[in-house]
Amino acid sequence: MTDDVRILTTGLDPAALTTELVNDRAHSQGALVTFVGMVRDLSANPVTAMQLEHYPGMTEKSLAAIIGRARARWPLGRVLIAHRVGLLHPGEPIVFVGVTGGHRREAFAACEFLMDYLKTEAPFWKKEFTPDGERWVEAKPSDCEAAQRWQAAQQQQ
Amino acid sequence: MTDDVRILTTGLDPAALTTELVNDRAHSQGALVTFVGMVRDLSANPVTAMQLEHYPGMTEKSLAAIIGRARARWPLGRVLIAHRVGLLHPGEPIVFVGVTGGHRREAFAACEFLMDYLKTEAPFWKKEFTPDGERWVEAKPSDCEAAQRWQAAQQQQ
Amino acid sequence: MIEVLFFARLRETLDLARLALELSEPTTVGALKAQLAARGASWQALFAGCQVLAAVNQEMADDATPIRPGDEVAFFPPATGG
Amino acid sequence: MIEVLFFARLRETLDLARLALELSEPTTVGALKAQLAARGASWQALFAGCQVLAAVNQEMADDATPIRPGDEVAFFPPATGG
Repeated sequence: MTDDVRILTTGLDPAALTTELVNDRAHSQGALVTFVGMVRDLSANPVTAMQLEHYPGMTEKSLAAIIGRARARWPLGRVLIAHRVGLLHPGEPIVFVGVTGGHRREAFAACEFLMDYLKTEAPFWKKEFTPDGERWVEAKPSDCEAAQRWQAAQQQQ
Repeated sequence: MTDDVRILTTGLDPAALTTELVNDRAHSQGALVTFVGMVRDLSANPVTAMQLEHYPGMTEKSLAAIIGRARARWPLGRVLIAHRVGLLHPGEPIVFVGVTGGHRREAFAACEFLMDYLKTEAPFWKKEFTPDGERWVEAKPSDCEAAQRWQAAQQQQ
Repeated sequence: MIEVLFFARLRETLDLARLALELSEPTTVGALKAQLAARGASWQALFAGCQVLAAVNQEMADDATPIRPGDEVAFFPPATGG
Repeated sequence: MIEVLFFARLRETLDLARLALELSEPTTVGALKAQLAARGASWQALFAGCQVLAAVNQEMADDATPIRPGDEVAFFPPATGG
């Protein structure tokens, strides 16, 4: 099966990636689950722009390792992860994760698993620009807890 | 919030629906989860075509009721369900469910919930055409169990 | 009068998509199923099984659900969409 | 020689993206952190906290992870991508 990890400095197009997975005749599957994370556009907390920094080289390795762990847990068809780096604006897509599978249950589980681990283990860092200045986004404990949830589920198996 | 239920006799385009949800400025949200169900293309079990029958009127009502139940459980942005009826061929999309939310956890849960209930409660029926003849697809017990899983979770709350 | 609709495998087996029935007084889904089962062998086979679901006025119904004149009743197999 | 990389808030606070260090014999991530913390006040503040993660040759590391000549070591805050 083909795994795709794409780090993009511009033009993350969820529609085009969805079409690529839907039309993939080589790995024809019945179910596709996608996740798109976007820069939030909250009037109460205006973020005018966001800078995405990453660790080139380690980013690709860590995402490939996360995909490997998902494949070890569930039978999957295609897995495609695309992540923006550089300057982003409110409403723009930051990340796309798409998973195809024979059944929806594993496609949903794998897509959520990939997002949980991507958020905690892949070396990306967000800086927000606001009218009051710029600030590095702090990691949320809930993201760490989300990744730990899967480890607990694994130990129970 | 806008709910969309679309029963289509042709042209279910997951990419266009994804774009519609990503670009929805009125309900700007940080997370989008989509599910696409497609006609499987298995060489071991060749299905040359599929006929989707439904119960016009009840279909729309039951999908609106399912969306109402999802909204009662999770805070959601947009919910969009599109379902094909009529003649389909292998690889073609049958159903699209898209959910936006402020956080990925509820968007994933709601999207899976909607699919579980759609499969058991919305009045659609599939007939498969194969080289050996035609056959109505039988409901799987696992689809019923999947819907019951959410009821058990609700009772535990 | 009530209108009775059949879908999918039921429609094909009975070769019938809809049926208008006289209804002089309120009945129930269960009573209507018994009445339909008495129409012949293919009806009997369909309505004796537990694989026939019913809706009254486009809401899921069970055997105890009342049917009143003017109602739309539908019979169909378990859903297989999605 | 080893190459030490800094990312995000660390890179900005130290105003330094990379640093080449002499390494005559193998060390560990923990020992390197102690050595860097001794370079000044801003280094001390960063490396004394528990919010600095480390990678050696682009794999996540902890204080016990060995560092050998030629390795690429990186320090950065917890990830906030996705």
